Amino acid sequence: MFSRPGSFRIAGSLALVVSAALVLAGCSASAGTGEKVEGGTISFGVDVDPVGHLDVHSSQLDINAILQRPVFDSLVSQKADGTIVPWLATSWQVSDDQLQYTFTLRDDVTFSDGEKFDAAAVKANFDHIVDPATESAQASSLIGGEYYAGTEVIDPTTVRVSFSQPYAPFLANAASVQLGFYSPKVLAEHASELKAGGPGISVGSGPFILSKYTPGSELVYTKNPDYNWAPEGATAQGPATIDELDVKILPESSVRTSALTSGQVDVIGDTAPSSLTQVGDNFTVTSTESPGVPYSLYLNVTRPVFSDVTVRKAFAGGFDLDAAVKAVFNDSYQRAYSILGPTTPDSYDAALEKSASFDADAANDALDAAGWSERDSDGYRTKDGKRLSARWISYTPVNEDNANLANLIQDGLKKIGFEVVHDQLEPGAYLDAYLAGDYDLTDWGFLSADADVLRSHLGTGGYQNASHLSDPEIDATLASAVATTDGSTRAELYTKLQQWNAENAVIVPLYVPEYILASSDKVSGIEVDIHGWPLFSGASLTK
Amino acid sequence: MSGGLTGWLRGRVGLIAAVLLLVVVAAMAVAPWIFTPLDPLATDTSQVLQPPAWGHPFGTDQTGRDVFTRVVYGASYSLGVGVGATAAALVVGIIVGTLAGLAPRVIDSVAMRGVEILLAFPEFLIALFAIAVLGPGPVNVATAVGVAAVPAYIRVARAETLVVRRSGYVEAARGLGVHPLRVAVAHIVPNTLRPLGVIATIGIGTTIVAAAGLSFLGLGPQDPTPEWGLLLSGGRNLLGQAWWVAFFPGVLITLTVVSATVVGRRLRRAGEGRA
Amino acid sequence: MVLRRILARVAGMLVVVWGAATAAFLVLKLVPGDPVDVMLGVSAQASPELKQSIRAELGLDQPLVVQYLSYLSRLVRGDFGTSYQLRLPVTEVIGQQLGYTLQLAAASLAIALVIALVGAVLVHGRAARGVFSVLELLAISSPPFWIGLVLLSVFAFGLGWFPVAGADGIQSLILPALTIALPVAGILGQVLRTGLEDAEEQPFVTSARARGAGPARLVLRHTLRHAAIPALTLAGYIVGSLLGGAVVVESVFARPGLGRVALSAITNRDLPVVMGIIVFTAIVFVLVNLLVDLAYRAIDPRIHTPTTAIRGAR
Amino acid sequence: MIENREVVRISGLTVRFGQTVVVDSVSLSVAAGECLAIVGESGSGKTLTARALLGLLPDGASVAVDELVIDGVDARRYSQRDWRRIRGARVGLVSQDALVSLDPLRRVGAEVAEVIEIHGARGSGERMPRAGIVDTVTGMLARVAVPEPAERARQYPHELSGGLRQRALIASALAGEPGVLIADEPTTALDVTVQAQVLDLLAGLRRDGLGIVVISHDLAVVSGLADRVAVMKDGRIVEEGVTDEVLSRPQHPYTQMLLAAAPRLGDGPFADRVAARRRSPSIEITPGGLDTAAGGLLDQRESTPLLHATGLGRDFRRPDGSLRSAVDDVSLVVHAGASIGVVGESGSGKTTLARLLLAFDDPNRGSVSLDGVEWSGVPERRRRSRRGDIQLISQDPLGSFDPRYTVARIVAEGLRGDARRTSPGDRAARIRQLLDSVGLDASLEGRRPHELSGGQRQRVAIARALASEPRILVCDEPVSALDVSIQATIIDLLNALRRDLGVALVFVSHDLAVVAQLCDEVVVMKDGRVVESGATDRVFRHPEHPFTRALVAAVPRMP
Repeated sequence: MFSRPGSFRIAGSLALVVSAALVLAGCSASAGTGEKVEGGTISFGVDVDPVGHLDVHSSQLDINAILQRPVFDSLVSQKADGTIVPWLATSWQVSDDQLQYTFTLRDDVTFSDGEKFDAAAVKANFDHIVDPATESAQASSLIGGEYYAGTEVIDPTTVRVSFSQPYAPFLANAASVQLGFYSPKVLAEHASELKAGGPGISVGSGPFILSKYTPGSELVYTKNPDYNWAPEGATAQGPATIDELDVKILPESSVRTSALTSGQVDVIGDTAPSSLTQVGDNFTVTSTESPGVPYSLYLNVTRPVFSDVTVRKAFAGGFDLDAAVKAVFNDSYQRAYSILGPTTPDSYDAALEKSASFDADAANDALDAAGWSERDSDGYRTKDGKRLSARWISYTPVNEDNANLANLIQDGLKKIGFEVVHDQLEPGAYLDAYLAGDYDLTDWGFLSADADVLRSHLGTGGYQNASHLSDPEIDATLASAVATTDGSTRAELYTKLQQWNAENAVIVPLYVPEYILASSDKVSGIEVDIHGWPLFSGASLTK
Repeated sequence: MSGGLTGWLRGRVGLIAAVLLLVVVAAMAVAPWIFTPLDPLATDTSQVLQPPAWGHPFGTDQTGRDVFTRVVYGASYSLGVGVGATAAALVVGIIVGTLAGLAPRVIDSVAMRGVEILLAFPEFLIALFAIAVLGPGPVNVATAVGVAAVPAYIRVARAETLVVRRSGYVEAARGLGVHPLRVAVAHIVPNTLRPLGVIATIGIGTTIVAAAGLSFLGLGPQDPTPEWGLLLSGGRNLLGQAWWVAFFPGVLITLTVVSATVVGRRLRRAGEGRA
Repeated sequence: MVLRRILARVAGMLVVVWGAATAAFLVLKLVPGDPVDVMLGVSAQASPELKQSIRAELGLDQPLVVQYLSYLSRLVRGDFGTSYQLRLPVTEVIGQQLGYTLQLAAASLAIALVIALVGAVLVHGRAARGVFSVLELLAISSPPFWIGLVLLSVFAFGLGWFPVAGADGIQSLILPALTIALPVAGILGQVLRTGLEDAEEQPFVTSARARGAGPARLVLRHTLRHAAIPALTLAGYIVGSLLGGAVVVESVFARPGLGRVALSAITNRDLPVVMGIIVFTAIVFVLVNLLVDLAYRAIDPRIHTPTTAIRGAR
Repeated sequence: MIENREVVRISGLTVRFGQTVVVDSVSLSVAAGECLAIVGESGSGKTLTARALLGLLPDGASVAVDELVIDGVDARRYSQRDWRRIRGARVGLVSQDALVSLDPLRRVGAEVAEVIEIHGARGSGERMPRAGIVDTVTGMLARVAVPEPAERARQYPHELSGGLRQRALIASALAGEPGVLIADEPTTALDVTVQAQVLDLLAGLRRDGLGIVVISHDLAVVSGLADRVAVMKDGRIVEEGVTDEVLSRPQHPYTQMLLAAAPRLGDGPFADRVAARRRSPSIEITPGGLDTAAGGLLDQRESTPLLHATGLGRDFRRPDGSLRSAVDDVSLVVHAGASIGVVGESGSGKTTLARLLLAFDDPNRGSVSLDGVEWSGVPERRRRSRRGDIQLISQDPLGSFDPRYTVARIVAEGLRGDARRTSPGDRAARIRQLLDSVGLDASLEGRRPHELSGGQRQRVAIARALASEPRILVCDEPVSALDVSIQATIIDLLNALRRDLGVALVFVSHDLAVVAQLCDEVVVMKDGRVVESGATDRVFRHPEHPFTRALVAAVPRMP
């Protein structure tokens, strides 16, 4: 899924690709000082309504992952230290060739409609994910994409998932909400209504039950009083403390912030960095850097402008990114140096930090050297009468912060004589241009809890390979990384890739988005996962 | 019935102020460089969100651009859409409306049924639907608000045509054996033009507001285009810490529309006085 | 005779709705892009076969005429199709959100009427009327989203008197309703005042005054009714403002409602919803017009069909 | 007169708008059972004087008065609140057109009841029970001779005939039992026959002891009703006296002029009257010369008639779908130089007939020929070149001018054929000549219609009509919107045109006196049909049809 921090997270996008949502338990978000209260309602303001994309198996929306976590449980859960702990599966075995995963299931789990959770339910759900009619992009790639071979029921409490090639991220991916479980009855009877979702349709086995949904306005969850199957080692075992979770859709960031400060809601997500100054001392702010690919520019190396590495490097160093990020995000987001976010497990190369800096002179010299030495009447560089110009395509809506950043980049590059034409296209038009390769650069950030996300961004033919890179050595490195489960080996391979990009400037990382959660002192016990997304099962109100 | 402030606004002073403001806005649209030496797109990371001061009379925005300069340059877009779309709608409205007014009753009533269907929709919704068909974008916004305005002009043009056509002087001309074509050219069209011109003057204001509304909703031009509605929309999340980013474009829109309305009403009263 | 008139009236209403539905159908067929692509949210994994099957399922592979006829026949049965985006029947989508917008519209109308009546009837004296009419001019000329933002930042962000967003009870209704109401009140107030002033010039007012009628009686028993007639002609405009305003205001105040549905349907090219809203709007218009006509008749006993010349004259 | 109590006493009434004095030191008094008529032309201040008696002067008027006693109360220092107490209760107002003077949106009964609601029964201030009000209203309507008063009370003003409406208005003014009734042009909008009835009603009320002030532009109308007449001009009363005295021996030149200018029916030979007219001594008109023996207009002469209408019929559809014949089986012959009056009350089809003659409208039955050639029912393009031969002078000249045009351009539009194609200089000369011939100064050439006075407008309209050198002028109430003195000059002009240019006139009017002055022959219409026709003298002196007789009898005559 694409991720653009700020007031909008992306609705309706073009993603498939692997991404793992590791649940990093235990990041305590709020610690109220007051006494805990049983029951009550917590209201949570979010920016986007996942309307029409409520099916966890097919939705690509971050917001849906956040809003469905209370309802859907997964086979396993991942802790902060990266270890996978039992959840609905009590134990599992991986075959020696790493092609088969056999899970032993709890037998005391029921869905909120009374259906029993068993091996058949797992199979029904995984079959549903890969069924073409489901039109799944996200979940079907999390489950392994073309590597996934099938699921078989061994007995009611034993299920086996098979792959055609080793697929290291699977166990972590199995912890994601996208691989969560619907009641089989719902899959059988309401398959066509899953996307619309709502009470009686979005039915899982989680600590909360979706009890009311008003599109564009609110989602109400009531606690599941029978819940007794929290992940092993989770601080909150048993049913949730609060009676009700009330999610309000508040698209404007300023409105969300004011709703929080005025007490209209207790917690807000995706808080705009620019509005943090308005949040006073009585509120707890938790920022979590998003794992995956930071918000970056992808330079299309097949186009004349960017086929020359000198020009790419001059481009990357030709504008003052530090100042731009500071101006737009007010120190809330950090400038990115690598193509992986610092919180991406087993991969980040911290050595790259501070390695690149803005140097207009160097960029000018490099462009002169590359033959772009003449200037036209507008002050842009030319070579053989052709202007040094790049077409940047983005798809609408472009959130304000990114638009401001783009303006600063455009204006900065103008000063070294590099023209950037920023075309903001509707998704359909964008897709046409994107698939035709008719652009010099484009932009996005890609949220993922597994560094395997690079496979689609740099691998030959990868769907997110906006740079049109095709390098056998890179492909080989990516392939060995996905096949190994050893953390240090993976880190070594991904470090190599990060350094390669720093040298070649194929992707220009801009900043590391963060998920900013702000909550009032009235609430405590909200945990956040690896993405910074809130978990409400242990949350409570305080006096 | 008019006194105090109204008297002032309705009276000479108000009219002069309104005309003056329109002239200034028009000048901004045609020659923005007279008003400001700055570049509306020039960013400055050291001047982010500066409140209004000497160097930046309207303050600066999130990328350090001068809001005053952006407002000045925005005039060409907003006024361009206002005038362009209104003029186009007016021309279409006059042609269709006059023809319908002069056509045999059957054709007229068929045409009017169609217009009635279009009039069933609020102008703003027609513009929205037009955007749904055309897709977002600056030119499409102008087209959309133009299309939205057409039915009203058709209706007025037709109604005026019917009024003029049934007027004593058209009958008199007929009675003098003047050729119908000459009657249309010498009497009907000129006499329908005046009320239409008045409505169009006010319509420019309406159109500016509608176009700004579409931009505000993100259906018009994209950042960094300095369009007023977009400027306003860009400032909506900054209201808490930098009110000036949204405030000044809003004030300019309102003042421009007020001026167009004042001038339009003045023209209408002048027209009524003569009739 | 009466029956024939009613039938003709109903037929006329149906023609307008049919015309709107047809226009919506034709125009939206002109929308570039494959509706199936739009529907799938440009997911890359949908195979051509899948797209084809969806197309067949929606009848999009049929000739245009067949599509049109089945569209009409479904409309007649109250079936507006299924939203691409929300995956719900359009009628349900509209039905779900209608309440919010109706609330907003009703509140706006009420506020606008109160302000306009106060401004037109109760505000006396040159200075006060002058101030009021300048305010009206400002209200008419200000873009609704601008009014909304100002109200929002002053009364919600600044003073904290009202919630900043949502649709929780009467509190959250006031600012959005006021935003829509102000321009409407501006126009309505002007028309009412002009109507009152015109009526005051009429000879019957002199007659009434000559009977000893005081200002209150004059307004309540005589002139207000006359002023209501031109105000009624604004009904269409007002309903338009209420619906159009809802689009902007629901966005500014993060309220659910038809406006939001319309906007998101338009930005997402959710054609069935767009068509549904077009037809719905036409129905609203037709009903409003009917109500306005009935109101005219109730207010003005002089209304009758004008004498028409029969053939021979031209 | 039953008693001599004074119900109105006013002296030194002066009304100013800013610096302009519009009513200047007016003094008058009316006793109970007496009727005072204030007569004057528009702008004479007569209406303002009347309104001052009710404290109903428009905003911006400043009033100074030495004495102001209304029905026994001194109203000099009255506030609006004080005035409200006596309006309706002590003084009532009846204005010109009941269609607009009664609230069109309220039932007639409600309008009559209003006074009672405000002032209580008989102006006592006591609240009256609902049923009592209804009874009182019915009784009041009955008193002013409204038939079926209970039903009428439930109707709206537009559902009543003009006469009933006016009676209802009078009832509403009398419901509070005032001592004085101010009647401002109470019969102007009415047909003559109805006018006579309303005047009778007022006379009856006067006999019952009501003090009446009647305002009128028409001396003849008030001559039968008023005990005394006050003639106003430019805000002053120029002459006041007992009605008979003033009418028979006017002292003031203005009164003399008014009397001379007023068209009269059936008094003295035509030429004498004309000669007596001091304002246009140069115009001479020779009456007669045409054989207009009783029996009619139809084809008495050998020559081809200029305009010949036979069996004309024109139908309109009523709202309920049924047909109404506005004109039915009307035949008319107009010879060169003839002058034919078409008279009738409102709705009699006069105007429809005029439009048919002008071929502005085509008949459903019958036909019109112009100069022996088919005129009705032919395509417009065949008529176009001949249209200059027959021209219209309408009641509303302002409406017949393009508001953007100057006088010169308006007249120029009438030019046709060669006159149109001449050099600009010749054309300008021709326009000046035309303006001159209708008595307009060349300096008016550059004016626009709204800058002209009513009389000037009508002259421009005539000049434009003359520009096309017509042979027939169809005049549709051309003088009814004008003051008497202006009216007289226009009639003189039309007469002169007919004499000097030989233009035939078809003169449509409700005003028999005007027709008598101008036309040799007359056609009387009722409900779309011709009920009588013949030489004007014969028809008006010895009307044969009962309707004509009623019509002639109803025309107000001066003693």
